[in-house]
Amino acid sequence: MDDLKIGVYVCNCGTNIAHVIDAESVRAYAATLPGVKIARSYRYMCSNPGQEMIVEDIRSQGLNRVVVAACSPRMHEKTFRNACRSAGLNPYLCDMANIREQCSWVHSDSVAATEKAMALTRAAVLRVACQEPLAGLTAEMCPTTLVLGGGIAGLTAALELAEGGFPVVIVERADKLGGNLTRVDLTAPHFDSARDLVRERIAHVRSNPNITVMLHSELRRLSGFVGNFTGEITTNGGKPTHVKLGNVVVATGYKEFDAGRVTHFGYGKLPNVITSFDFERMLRAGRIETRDGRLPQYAAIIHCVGSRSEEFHGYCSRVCCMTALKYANELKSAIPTCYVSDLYIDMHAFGKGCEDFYKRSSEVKTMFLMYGKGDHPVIRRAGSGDDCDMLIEVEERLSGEHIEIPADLVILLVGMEARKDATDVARLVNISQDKSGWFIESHPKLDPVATTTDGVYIVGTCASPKDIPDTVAQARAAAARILAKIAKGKIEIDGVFAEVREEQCSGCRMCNELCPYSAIEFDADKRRSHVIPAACKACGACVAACPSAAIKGRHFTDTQIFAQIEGVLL
Amino acid sequence: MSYEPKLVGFLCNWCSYTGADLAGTSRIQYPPNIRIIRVMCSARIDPSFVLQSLGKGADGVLICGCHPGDCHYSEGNYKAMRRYPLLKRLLDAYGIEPERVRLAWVSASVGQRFADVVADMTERLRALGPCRVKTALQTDQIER
Amino acid sequence: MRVGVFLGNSLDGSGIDLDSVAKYAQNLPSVEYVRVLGTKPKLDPTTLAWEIRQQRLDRIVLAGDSPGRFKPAFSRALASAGSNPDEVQLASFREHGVGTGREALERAKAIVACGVHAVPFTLVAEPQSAAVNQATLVIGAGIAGIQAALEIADAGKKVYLVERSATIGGHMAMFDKTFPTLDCSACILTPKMVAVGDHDMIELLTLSEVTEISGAPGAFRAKVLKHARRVEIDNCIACNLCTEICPISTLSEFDSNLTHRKAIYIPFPQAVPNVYVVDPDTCTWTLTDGKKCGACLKKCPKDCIKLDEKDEVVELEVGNIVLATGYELFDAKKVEGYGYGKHHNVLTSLEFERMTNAAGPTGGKIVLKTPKLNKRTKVEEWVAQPNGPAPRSVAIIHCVGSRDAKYNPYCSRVCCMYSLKFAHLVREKLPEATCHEFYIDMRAFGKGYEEFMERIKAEGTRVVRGRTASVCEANGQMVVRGEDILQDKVVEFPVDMVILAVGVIPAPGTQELAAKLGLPRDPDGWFAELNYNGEPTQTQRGGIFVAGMCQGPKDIPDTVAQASAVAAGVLRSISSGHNAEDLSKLGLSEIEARANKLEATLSFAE
Amino acid sequence: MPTRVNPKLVTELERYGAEDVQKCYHCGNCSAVCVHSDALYSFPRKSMRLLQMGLERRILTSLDPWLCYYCGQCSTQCPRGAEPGATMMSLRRWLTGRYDFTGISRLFYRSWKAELLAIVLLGLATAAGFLAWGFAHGDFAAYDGPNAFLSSSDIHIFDWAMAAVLTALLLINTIRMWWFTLGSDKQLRVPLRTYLRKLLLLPTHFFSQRRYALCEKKRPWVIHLALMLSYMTMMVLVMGFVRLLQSGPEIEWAVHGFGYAASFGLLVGIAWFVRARIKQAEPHVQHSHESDWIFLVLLLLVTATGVTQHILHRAGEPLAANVTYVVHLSLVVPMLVLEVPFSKWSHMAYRPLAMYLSEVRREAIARREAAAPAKANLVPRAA
Repeated sequence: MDDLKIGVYVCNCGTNIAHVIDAESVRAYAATLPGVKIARSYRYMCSNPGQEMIVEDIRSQGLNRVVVAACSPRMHEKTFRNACRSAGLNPYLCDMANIREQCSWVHSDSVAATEKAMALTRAAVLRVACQEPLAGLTAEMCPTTLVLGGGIAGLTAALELAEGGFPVVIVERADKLGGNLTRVDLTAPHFDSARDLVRERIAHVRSNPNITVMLHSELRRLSGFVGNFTGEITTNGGKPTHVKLGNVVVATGYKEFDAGRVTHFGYGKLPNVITSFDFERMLRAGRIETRDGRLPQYAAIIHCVGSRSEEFHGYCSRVCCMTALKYANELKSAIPTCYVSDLYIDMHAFGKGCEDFYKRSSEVKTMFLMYGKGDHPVIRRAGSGDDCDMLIEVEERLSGEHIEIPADLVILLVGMEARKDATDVARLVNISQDKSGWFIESHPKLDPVATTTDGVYIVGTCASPKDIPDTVAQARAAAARILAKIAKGKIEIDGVFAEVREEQCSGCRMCNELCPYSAIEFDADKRRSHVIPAACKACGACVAACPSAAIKGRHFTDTQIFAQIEGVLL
Repeated sequence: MSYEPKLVGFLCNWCSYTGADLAGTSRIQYPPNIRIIRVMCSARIDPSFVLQSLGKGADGVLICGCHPGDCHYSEGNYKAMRRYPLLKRLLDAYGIEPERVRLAWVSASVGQRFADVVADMTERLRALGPCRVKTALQTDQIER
Repeated sequence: MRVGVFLGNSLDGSGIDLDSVAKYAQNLPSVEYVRVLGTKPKLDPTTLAWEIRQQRLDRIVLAGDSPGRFKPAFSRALASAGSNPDEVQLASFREHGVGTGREALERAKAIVACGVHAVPFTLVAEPQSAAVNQATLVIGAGIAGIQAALEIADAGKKVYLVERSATIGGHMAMFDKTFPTLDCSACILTPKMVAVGDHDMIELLTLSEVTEISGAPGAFRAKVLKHARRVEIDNCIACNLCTEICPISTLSEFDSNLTHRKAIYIPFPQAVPNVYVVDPDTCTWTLTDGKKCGACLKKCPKDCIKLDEKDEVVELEVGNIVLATGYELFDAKKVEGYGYGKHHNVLTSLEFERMTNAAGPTGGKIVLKTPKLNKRTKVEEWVAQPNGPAPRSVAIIHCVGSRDAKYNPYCSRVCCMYSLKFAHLVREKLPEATCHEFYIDMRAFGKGYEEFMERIKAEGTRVVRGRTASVCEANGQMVVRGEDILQDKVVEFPVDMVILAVGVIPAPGTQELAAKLGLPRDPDGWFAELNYNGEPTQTQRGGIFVAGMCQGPKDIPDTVAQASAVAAGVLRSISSGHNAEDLSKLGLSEIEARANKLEATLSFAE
Repeated sequence: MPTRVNPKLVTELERYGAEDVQKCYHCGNCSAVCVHSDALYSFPRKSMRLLQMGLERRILTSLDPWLCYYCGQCSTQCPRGAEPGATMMSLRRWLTGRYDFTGISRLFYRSWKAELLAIVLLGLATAAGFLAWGFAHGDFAAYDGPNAFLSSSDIHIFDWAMAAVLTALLLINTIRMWWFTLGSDKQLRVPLRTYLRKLLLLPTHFFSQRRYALCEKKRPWVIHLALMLSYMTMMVLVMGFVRLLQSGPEIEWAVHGFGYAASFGLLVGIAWFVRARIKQAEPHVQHSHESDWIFLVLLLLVTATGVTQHILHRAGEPLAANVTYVVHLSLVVPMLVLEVPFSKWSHMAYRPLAMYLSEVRREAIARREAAAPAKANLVPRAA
């Protein structure tokens, strides 16, 4: 190690440290430690004058290490690193001893506290001696974004990025854009036209030069890391094209629940039991009729088909309640004489304007019937004497009566479920799925659109059931993250990440599986593993687990920690 | 001077270290016997750190991490949870009382919990007396 | 192509004179037939079919406040008249923001013109762009404002973050746990607050309010009144000595008036800026213009208390404005039946939130309020003390002031979930206490919410369907009277503590701010978004965005998503150099011309 | 066996005055706030629910609508403006219609024009009949005495005859009411002893309207009670002492004193109700059905003509008195014949009976539960 010139600065923090710890004796003790060139004590190290003192000492005394014994590094580590950087010293050659939150504020016995402060300062001095200058890495940030899925979520995210001036590639499995929204006529709660919304988005996408649309296409492979992905895309199963990408937005949407799986509804056996998407087709065609062409005098709508149930899906599919109210109004508009009944468990009218929509729906005389979660309403063919095709038998909870409901047409509000191919997509872009198959976000509140893999975002219903406004908001949220990264031009990778010393690596590949961010790749020909700096989050799990201690945790190496252990126990 | 046990604490930056800081901001007092070393995640704590601490004269070692499910790196604490029983068996083999080493989940939002853990550990170590294997465990110094 | 235009209001009308729009539609190209249906018309598809067949119409344009409600009738009429049922175009005044006043009629006509040409209005009404100032003004520093500010600043763009109170963090800083993951609110919020605090691209203006806004989208000028903090932000190191010496104590707003704070105080330990503030309304020095007290001046080791500091006005030039003003709790006193304010142990949700917070007044212990003599005022106050008695039974009442025509007709969306969280906290901290919840619809709709609800029920919380009607006092306990609908009987429960899941209303000052910005608000008082489905975070006026609760009640995950979406809109306008101009600037004739041209290009079969 | 829901009942009930029942989203506030609602009879929500679902059988066998005195407290509490009070009122009208076996009551409630026409025709027929009878037996100029135009003895007989017919009709309807609510209930065997033990409740409710006094506002109870007692006094006078009523120009205070008090009570009561229904200040008078108006107006006219006829006779104008007397009779007969068994008047019989039957049923259920204890009662019963 070059000749050490360590500067130690003991902060009084006004009286917060000084009222328990004798700062002067800590300073005097620090001056005696090996390698310490200068030791000062000052009232407020974090204030501007305090930092000026450090910069001045580095320049005049040629200090090559700095230790600040003050508050918690979580408060001012960044401040003192910036001070060192502005003085020309590599910021990773600075270390802090926490003698306020973890010493003066929590111990009243000043002798013990001062002795502990000395120990913590000694540990920092020994640690900083082993610290090496680290340079952050920068990687190029390819501005192109891959959008998987051409539904409303994918279109919105693509438009947001393209109108910001950056190239986007949309890969859509089907042969046209629009996704599930093209199967819907009007939207709840204001009966706005879903068709106009999709047509406007598609028109904008088509007319935007920055967007390349690849229909009938699939992503075969994705390699590299954030800012430097390479995507292999095949169209019509043909020769794959390779595209350089910076980020990936997964907007693969949802599949509706197969109503046939619920035996007691008799979907598939009873002709006039249809799903919500069948009904949307009838609305578009202007023909709401039973299978044999008659206008239904009685219609029934059943909520939570496949949702909120132990047998199928435990979650609530969030959009069906408002869809049911929409259908009740649409039925009454198309067939004014039709009597509509609505079987629900809880009426989830939580959205903006939805409670008012629920209240207005009572003006169309819908008969709302509440059944218990877990109950099985049974649909059976009516007898010849009845004036309707089918009868729905259920235990109605608000009246406590066991009733049967006449129905010529029954609309099943099928819930949302993860697409069958979601598992392939998850493996491709290296994200994980929850027990129901929805993709998992890195944190529902901190980071609702990011995933554990940097540069891969999940938006819309592929993450969990949601309505159009929430889908559009999430699509734009992902775009915001990507715009922010592209605006910075390059990816700054913090200097702190793991590094494999190839000469010691035995190629056992234990670390490859271990890393939650799959940031360690195996180099087949060299038979060695190596860490991808950008993907590594520096948690150090691999460093501790490596059987041949071949992985070095930069800025948290074993040597540095051993030095600290020695420092605190001397 | 009566026997004062020396306790080394390895705290993960995102939850337990922040919890210890919160104990500070809320001025919750606890015994000064603990000396805290910060690591980024409880998964980083190599069993050799514990042995080295005991070898260098520590009477007890505290390993802290986030509550399962709260880990900033999503699964780091599960790794620490797996290594801990093996380490305890190793200590047993060395004839070191397993109670000298303890694993505790400390969340970033409750300072009191960290203080209680430290106080409890200090009392237990005071009862156990000094750790006799200070020299016996001198592990060879290999360049790491 | 023979087009028929039908004008009718399906709700209570949008204040537009349908006849003048009808007259305008009369002479649009290929419009052969116009009829005004009036308000809430009774439409019979068979007579409509006859009318369509008789007029030989191929395309129908439905115009009005919410014409979608008539569409099924016309689709069926078209089908039975042998025309193409897809040829129904909606011209919704409500969806495309037709307000009131002179240009409203212009906008209505423009919407009808687009309908006639079968071109989506949003495709045509593309306002021109204007140069964009790269700086952004974010009003309100709750989780929404913080998230938007961080995302914009992380892209290297300047942000002015204006917050009315002394610290950022908003209501989220008061919470202990958040649903459904029960992770601690501080673990999520404080890192973001610290990031805002020392972000070099964010200029934080606390204790500040926007007083005036002028200019056009892309080049707004905002006047901000910075109230005096009376403590120098750069020098104060939050050492708490001034608070110890200050003689004045008053109720702490941050702790929902459960405990006291001094005249010079810090709202909570992790406040950002981590600096103390003097409350001018209770500080003796400020009230007596410096004649009395000033004890803190002498005590401050850094001499950074300046009690004579004056308010100042700051001028800001910004390109975009983000509204994140959040919400306020509905005043529970208005519902006399529950006796909030009369019975001491009827708490609002925020009071209970503070009580369960580990850093709160009782250190997280759930206790009954007990009388305590206030030494200074000699008045007996009911205060929550750490050593107070724990309640043996708790009742949580949903929909207080929400879903109620007499107060707020809308659903406040978050109360069901936080009530479940409260029930969990009660069961966890007081295992032997019983907990009842009175609800109408248990709305657990989000990701992981349903499982959370099932877990809470499994823990033993008695969930009763039926909203409580009254809470009255009887021998020291409170009797909650309601109807248990599933058991079909009226019941009365004696409980020790009642928690009111109080609904939310727009933050104070929303009305004035909306007036200053010229922004419409929806009937419930929240800011109105540009388009319910397509543009949930933009507003009528270009360059002004809304995020979080101020646009309508929503929980933290949805708020964070909207805040990021707003950041996208801002970054897009900055990086593309143009900003959505004011929609109303577009002339009617220009829209007609564009619609006509676009009709040809748009392939209809899509 | 599941019961069939009938979506048509709601539209049917609109003609009986229940417009907003569909707005109810079942929060239970109205039942909780109602003083009379308790663990066994919780209303009005349950009744509205049965109406929403069109369970006619359940409504027909339910006593709940009659236990409500329409104080309007529930309607003010309702967060959705579903008017529970007005709905209960409309259910009472519907039940009155269903109890009446002739179907006339349903006709009158569904079309007020039919009721008005019936009143006019019956009024004219009565006038013609009495005129014919009067000219045949007495002198038009003589009001009282031997050859009075309408001698009190004839009127007396006529009154009793009519009373007999009406009582018979009303009795049949009340028996039907009993049969629907208690009689036909097979799961609940009610021994005669329970009926007898509770019998005293019938007169107490009839005369004291004790439950109405429990409502928050006391004034409506007082006025309603005064009106009803005045009406009963007048009826007793007419049925028993018509001869004394009609006799001599001088005032027979023993009888006329009561008459004047009753008339005064009637006039003030009716005036208060009419003013309330016009001002519509309080919730329970904001939804007036035509049948309410017809009943009030008829009562007013009958009292007015009765009083005028008496004054004219006292003032020595027998001829004018006789004319008013005929008009009075041509109003009284339709009121009694049409209102008593078929319209609003019948609530004077149905409501006390319902209160009596509800207590009988409560005891029968209590006895049945005591004999075979029901499943553990989770929820503590009302204090």
